[in-house]
Amino acid sequence: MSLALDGLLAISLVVLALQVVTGASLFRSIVMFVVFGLVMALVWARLRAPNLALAEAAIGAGVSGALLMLGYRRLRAAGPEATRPGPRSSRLAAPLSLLVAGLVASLGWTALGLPEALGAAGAAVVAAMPSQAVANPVTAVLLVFRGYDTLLELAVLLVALAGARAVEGPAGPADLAIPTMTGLPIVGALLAALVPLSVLVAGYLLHAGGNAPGGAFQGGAVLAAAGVLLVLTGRLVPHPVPGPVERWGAVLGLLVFSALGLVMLARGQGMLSMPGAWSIYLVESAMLVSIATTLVLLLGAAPGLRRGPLP
Amino acid sequence: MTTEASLVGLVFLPLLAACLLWAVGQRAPWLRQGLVWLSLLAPLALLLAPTLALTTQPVVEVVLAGHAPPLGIGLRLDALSLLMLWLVAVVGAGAGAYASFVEPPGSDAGTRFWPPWLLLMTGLNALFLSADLFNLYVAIELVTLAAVALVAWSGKGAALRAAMRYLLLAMLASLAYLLAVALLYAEHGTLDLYLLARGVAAGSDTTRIALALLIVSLLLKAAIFPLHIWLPPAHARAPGAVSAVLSALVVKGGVYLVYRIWFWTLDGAQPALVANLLGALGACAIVYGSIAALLQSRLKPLVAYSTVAQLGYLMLVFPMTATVASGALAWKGVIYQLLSHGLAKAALFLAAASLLRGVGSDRLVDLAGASRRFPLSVFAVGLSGISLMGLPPSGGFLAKWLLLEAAWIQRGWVWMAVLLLGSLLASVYVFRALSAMMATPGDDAKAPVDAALPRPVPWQMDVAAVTLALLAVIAGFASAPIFELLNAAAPFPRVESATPISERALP
Amino acid sequence: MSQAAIYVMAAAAVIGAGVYGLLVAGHLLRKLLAINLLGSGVFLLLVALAGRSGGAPDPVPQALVITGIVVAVSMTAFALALLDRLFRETGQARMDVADDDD
Amino acid sequence: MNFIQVAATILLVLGGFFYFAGTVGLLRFPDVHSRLHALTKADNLGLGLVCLAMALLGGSWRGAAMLLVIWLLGLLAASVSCHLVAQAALEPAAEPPTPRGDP
Repeated sequence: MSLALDGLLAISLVVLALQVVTGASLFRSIVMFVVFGLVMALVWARLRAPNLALAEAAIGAGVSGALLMLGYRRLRAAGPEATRPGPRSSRLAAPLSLLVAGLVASLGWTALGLPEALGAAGAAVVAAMPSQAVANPVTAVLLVFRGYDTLLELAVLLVALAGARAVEGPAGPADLAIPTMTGLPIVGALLAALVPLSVLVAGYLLHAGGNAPGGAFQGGAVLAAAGVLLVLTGRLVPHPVPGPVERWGAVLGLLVFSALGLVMLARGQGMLSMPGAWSIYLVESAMLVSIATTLVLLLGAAPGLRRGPLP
Repeated sequence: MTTEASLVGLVFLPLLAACLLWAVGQRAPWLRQGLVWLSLLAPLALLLAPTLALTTQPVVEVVLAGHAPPLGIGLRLDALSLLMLWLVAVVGAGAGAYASFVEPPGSDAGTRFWPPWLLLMTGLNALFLSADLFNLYVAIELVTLAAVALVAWSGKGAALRAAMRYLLLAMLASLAYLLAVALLYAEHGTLDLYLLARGVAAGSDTTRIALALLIVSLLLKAAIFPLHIWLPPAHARAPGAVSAVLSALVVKGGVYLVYRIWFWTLDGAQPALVANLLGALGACAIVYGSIAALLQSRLKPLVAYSTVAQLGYLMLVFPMTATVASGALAWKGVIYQLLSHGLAKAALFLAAASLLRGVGSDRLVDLAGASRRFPLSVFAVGLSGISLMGLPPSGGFLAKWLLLEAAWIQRGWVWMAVLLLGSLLASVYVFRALSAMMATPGDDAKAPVDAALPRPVPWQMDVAAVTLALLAVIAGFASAPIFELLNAAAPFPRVESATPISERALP
Repeated sequence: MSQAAIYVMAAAAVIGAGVYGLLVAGHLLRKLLAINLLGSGVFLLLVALAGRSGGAPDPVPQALVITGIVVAVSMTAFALALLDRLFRETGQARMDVADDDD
Repeated sequence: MNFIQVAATILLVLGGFFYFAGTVGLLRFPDVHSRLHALTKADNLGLGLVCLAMALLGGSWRGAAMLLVIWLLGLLAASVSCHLVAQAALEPAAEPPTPRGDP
């Protein structure tokens, strides 16, 4: 019975993936991609990876989907020609991709036949968990054991933002004025309820991440969603010059994480070691702010944001 | 302790500088100026302690967060990574100094230019120090995104197209790399390059195919023929200082990782067939890249295709490790090629960018008379050309001589022919570029489109280019300490037994 | 057929679809979608293979995939900014990776 | 199977039925407004029933409270987005992309 569910999810994944790459219109492909992300979240839950399910739903499907939708909308504003999928090329594509899929499948199949022991790294994590300040092993891997990865990943997020600013050029993004739905009273009611709740949920996810599924990335994505709502409804309007909140917010996570790491190095305890649960929550809070700020700025495709005129 | 702090500093200094530059935005120009110069020059000082440490021990290992692999992530410094870090520091300082006269850190453009630049340096230093497959993935992504952003810097259509193609292919390569990492983790349960080495010899076919996939993905990042198609437009369209670090450092990151995996992780299990295949790809790259460079009508694409060719030499080491003596020679040869090409090519790109800036065009026909108006830039082109051609006493000469010697010992006549042909073709394309610059402009030369042309080039920019080119030449004399380092931590423990003629022939 | 086997097969198919999309699509937005699919397939393979033991799930691949998802989002966001500028400068949002315009 | 499990199963089946009905409506109804009608009304009810079933099975007040919040949020999001889509559909200039997609 449960395998049937897995089979159904797997088939949905494949069908959706094919829809994404062969769909008649780009808009349809993007919608299918978001649905693909949501099914993926279910798959992660089935694979006993609830942290990943949350991350996928919030970041993989949510933020990526919103980014692609907004990118589509900016192209679409230039006329229907800009979003026409265009002629298909390459006669080799079908056989080549079948070959790749077959190769990956056979490699994976062989790998499945290997001894079923937990990998050395996984076993080491399980063995080290009892002495850790947090009980969620995924959070422990992200912040304690492999914190360096996470730090470089924040740098990747920053380079995406800095790179986006660099390629936008001196004029900034073409269309700073995102068309908004400011006039409707119902939107105000929605924001009044959702924005405080998003802050609450983001904080909850961060706090829960220590012992249960959740963490800074998931929380940051939720907070970013609230920020995007504010941009889309005209409460925050794009501005060509970033303010202090945008500038410092985007790098807070990296600064706090590195500073703590350097202090620990100076005290002879090893770069990036975490002296206790408080340090993990401190770093994660700073990361949450950075992730949310960066994602809102990337989604808004604007260097800075200012409070907009209230309707 | 100081070694550990220095290594950590190499990654975190540019990172923190990038963060602070981003945070201060357009305020405090003096602070921005200071941060940029600090992060350009400090790596040179930071490298002293690790260099000293490597004179007494072959390897320095740093455990991060107090958790050793397989649980945590390790940094690992040996002679190869040290030389790469020196290359990053020297070329980064030279090209960065050059860029600071094009995009002053205090200017508006500077606020957009320097954060990606410094994050690129962060990523490169992280890449050359990391000993963890997944950590390397994140570092590679950091390098790639920063590099693509800088390629697109000019905002011109062709540069943006080149950047987009580079991004798409680099992402494909990254995901192929990650796929290989997934398969390796499934079988061996570790991401550490050196712990992995213990399992590889006894590994299954899946391991071997995964490692092959890993190498192919890195060859795409390293732009080794025939996976080079993204390189010429990207390197030719990028701003000069960016082209310099792309050709000198970024593609070398891919080559470095191929070496790491081939000689360390795959130690003792390298299949001869693949070694010959890689060598053949290198030979094709040399011939194809040189001929393509010969056919270019503009200077920057010529230099970019020359990079395709010069990268080919780095692949010749694989088939030459079949015998002990030739292996030791070839290993020194390719490392020398890696370093001297890095310096020479960075200098050449900087000089080409100066000429482009001064003359307003880099078409070879438009460069006539450049030698009189921009003597220093043309001098830098000539000096770096010496190393690319492999003329004595440059570093390039030593590299090609060592490779030739290795091929001779191994009786690899094909490799010898390719090496000689490559040097011959390189001389032709370098002389072609130089003679275009020495030519007297004809009477029919059309008047410059822009009244401001020819525009003066700040002397500091020329100094940066000439210094790097001089270093590439001087590298030929100063081989002894580098060879000593390489002997101490060569992938082949039997290296010391061989005393190549070239070491006796040259001081 | 175990749960892990089902998802390994699905991952292989999704990777194949991603490669197909990358090769076939003319529009850059769809190429980006294809790269994202390719990434998802690789992530799925990583976790599914590590989950074959059936015991306590290995937390390491899960943490790696969270990092991978954030990297993928960063790449997508940056690529969209690049696409915007490319479209503004050239009026083109389509590209064939193999064509050579230099 | 005790009483709670039976009740939860019935609720789940009912909830599934309403989701199904909503989806059929989305696919079969002719225009934007009737599709919205099918989607929001039926799905909100379906979500409520599923949440109720989960609350019964979960067996804790804390969990039940969270599920209630989820349902309310779902209602809020559905009603607002339904309103916005309906509003947009009324304006002739801005035709919203239909599920079939644009050319």
